[in-house]
Amino acid sequence: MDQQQYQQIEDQITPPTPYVKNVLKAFLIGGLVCTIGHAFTYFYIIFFNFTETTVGNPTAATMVFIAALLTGLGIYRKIAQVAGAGTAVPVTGFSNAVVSAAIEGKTEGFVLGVGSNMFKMAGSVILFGVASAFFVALIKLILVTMGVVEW
Amino acid sequence: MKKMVVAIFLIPVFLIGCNQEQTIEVKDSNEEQSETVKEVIRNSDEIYTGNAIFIEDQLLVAVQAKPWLDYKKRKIEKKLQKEVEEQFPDLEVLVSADYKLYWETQKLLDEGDEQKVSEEVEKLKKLAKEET
Amino acid sequence: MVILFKTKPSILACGSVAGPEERKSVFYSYFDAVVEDERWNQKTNEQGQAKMIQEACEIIMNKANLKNLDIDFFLSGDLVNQMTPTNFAARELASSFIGMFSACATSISSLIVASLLTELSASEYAIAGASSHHNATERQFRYPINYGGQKPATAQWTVTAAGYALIGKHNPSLPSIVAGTVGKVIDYGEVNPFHMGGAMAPAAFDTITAHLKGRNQKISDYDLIMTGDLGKIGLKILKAMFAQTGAQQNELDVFRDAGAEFYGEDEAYLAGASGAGCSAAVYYSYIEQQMKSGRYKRVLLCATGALLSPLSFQQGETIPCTAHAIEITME
Amino acid sequence: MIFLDFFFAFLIGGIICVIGQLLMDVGKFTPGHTLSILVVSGSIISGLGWYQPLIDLAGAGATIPITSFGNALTQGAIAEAEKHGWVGVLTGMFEVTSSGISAAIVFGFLAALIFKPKGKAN
Repeated sequence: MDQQQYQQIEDQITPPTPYVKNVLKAFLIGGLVCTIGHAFTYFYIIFFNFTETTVGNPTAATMVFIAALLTGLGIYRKIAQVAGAGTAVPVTGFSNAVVSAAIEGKTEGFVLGVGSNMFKMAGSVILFGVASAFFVALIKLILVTMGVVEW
Repeated sequence: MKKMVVAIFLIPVFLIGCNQEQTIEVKDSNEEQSETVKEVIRNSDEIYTGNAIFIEDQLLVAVQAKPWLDYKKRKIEKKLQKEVEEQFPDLEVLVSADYKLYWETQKLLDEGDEQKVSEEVEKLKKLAKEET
Repeated sequence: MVILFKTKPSILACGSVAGPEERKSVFYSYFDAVVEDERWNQKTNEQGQAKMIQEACEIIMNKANLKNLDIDFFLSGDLVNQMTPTNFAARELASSFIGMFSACATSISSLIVASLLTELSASEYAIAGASSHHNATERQFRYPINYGGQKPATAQWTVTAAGYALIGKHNPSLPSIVAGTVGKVIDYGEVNPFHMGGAMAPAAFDTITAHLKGRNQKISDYDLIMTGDLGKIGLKILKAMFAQTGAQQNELDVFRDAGAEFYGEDEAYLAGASGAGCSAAVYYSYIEQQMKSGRYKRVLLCATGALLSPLSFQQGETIPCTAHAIEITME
Repeated sequence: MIFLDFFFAFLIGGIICVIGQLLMDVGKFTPGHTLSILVVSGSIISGLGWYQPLIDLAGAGATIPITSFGNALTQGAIAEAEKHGWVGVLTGMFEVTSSGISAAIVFGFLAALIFKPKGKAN
């Protein structure tokens, strides 16, 4: 049996990715996570001195905290199995990546384990966030200097 | 689950469909000023509610744009700022579409103590300038 | 490729130990010991795994009435960095030790080597087997335990378990090893690390076919052909491969897979169990006991292993796989 | 009206997650690749000046998804570049902050103090 024949058998038997179901679940749960976040923005605006411009930070921090707690309790992983991108894309997913790696590294101590493991998965997000911010700002500066666009 | 999804999408369509009246409230002793500022706000179709506070030489206008037009609320804010400034060249005007200012001005409408209102308006102006 | 063991070394005793999660296994009642704490009350998962291996070996020695020094060879492996849990367990065991790595096929490759040593009379008592630890292995090969990644239906759950067998001279009243096949490394280009069954099925097919050909046997000569950890989907693929080469339905019924059956129908484990400890714990508990009781007279155990590393996967390599088979009879 | 506000948070947040799911399922990207792509997209959209309107429309629906991380960093860098020119592009990198990251670091550290990973399927 050659590779091509095998590929056929494998494709036939392997259950297909449930695209529609996955997308729907990601939409509903991802939307729900953002709606919960939105409730926190109202909470911080009404009860604290935050405006719509400044409320982003405390909201994100709160969501990160909740996700850290759920990660530690092992609940986040179970929700994520259903939600897929619905829990990976929100900032809670970033928190989950950092916290789960940190907990995992504990047996190697706080410096070699927790410290250096923490960004094992989230590190690429930080790299590409900072690098793309740099290049976008640079391109914008060049375009402004050339007079193509305004600030 | 499908029914729930459909419902979630239908309610907003329904809400957008029935356009409610604008509610604009003003805190001022001067009837003429009140009417003028109401008129200016009413001319902006994008706004569904607003509060205006006159205190000493200050005018604080806090408005809320219709949610589906929120994406351009910074432009709405700027446009209204210009229009209000034209009507009240002697006053120090601040127009904001921020919910925080709308919420706080709502509470100020019934506040009797002038001193307190003045302090609060100062505080809100400072808050509105913060960026992070 | 096929090795015949003329002296028919026997499996004198078996020891299997499993973790707390494995209470849900359908093979649970066959295990010798199950522990409450997944770290075996040790500080780290890796130490826990070493403890688990030691415990399995101690069970064997107790059953056979042997002491540490009676064991001539210890042949074993696991999936964690350079097999440190096994190495540390071997340090405590103090017998001659060869660490073996065929990923999840180590349960059989170690048995083949132990049988060879016995055949050569180089060993009187040899312990062979393998182990895996869920937390230690998942962390090594995939993501941290609490990381929320969505696993597809083809993904498998690494078991926490160890299975070991004591190999010695032929004893007619015990299951005996008559032949073994050392598999080639087969790579059909699968790249998805969450579809091990699909990657390993061709290796199992190749080894089983080679064994049958070398021994001049048919599938129906066996009461049971049990693969290691192909999982539910991998087993279906393997059966489809044999069906395409002309096997009948009653012949296909001879095939079973330890990984596919390990957790029963519980969907939380997706396609089933995996890990070196999965096949080892099932072979060296359930299968041994079933043979002793006379239910099976001739079985072919074929453990499969995916020879990938986190590094090879990240570098975009395909997943090479192997499978080793051993034929056990009961007189 | 407040219901509509929440609806937009749900809608936009949900759509961004759907894009992520499609990248993973159809594009066969790993979660790491998917999130990196989203962050870079957020940064580019921010550079075009379209991210702020999205936040104004959807609130947390736009600030909670990881794309907002790219936006926050880019806005910081652009603001510095506007103030200090060429030097600003570089110093902007040190000025920008994201509460999400600092919070994740702190809570990650605290969680490591408290919790231990447990491998249970259900």
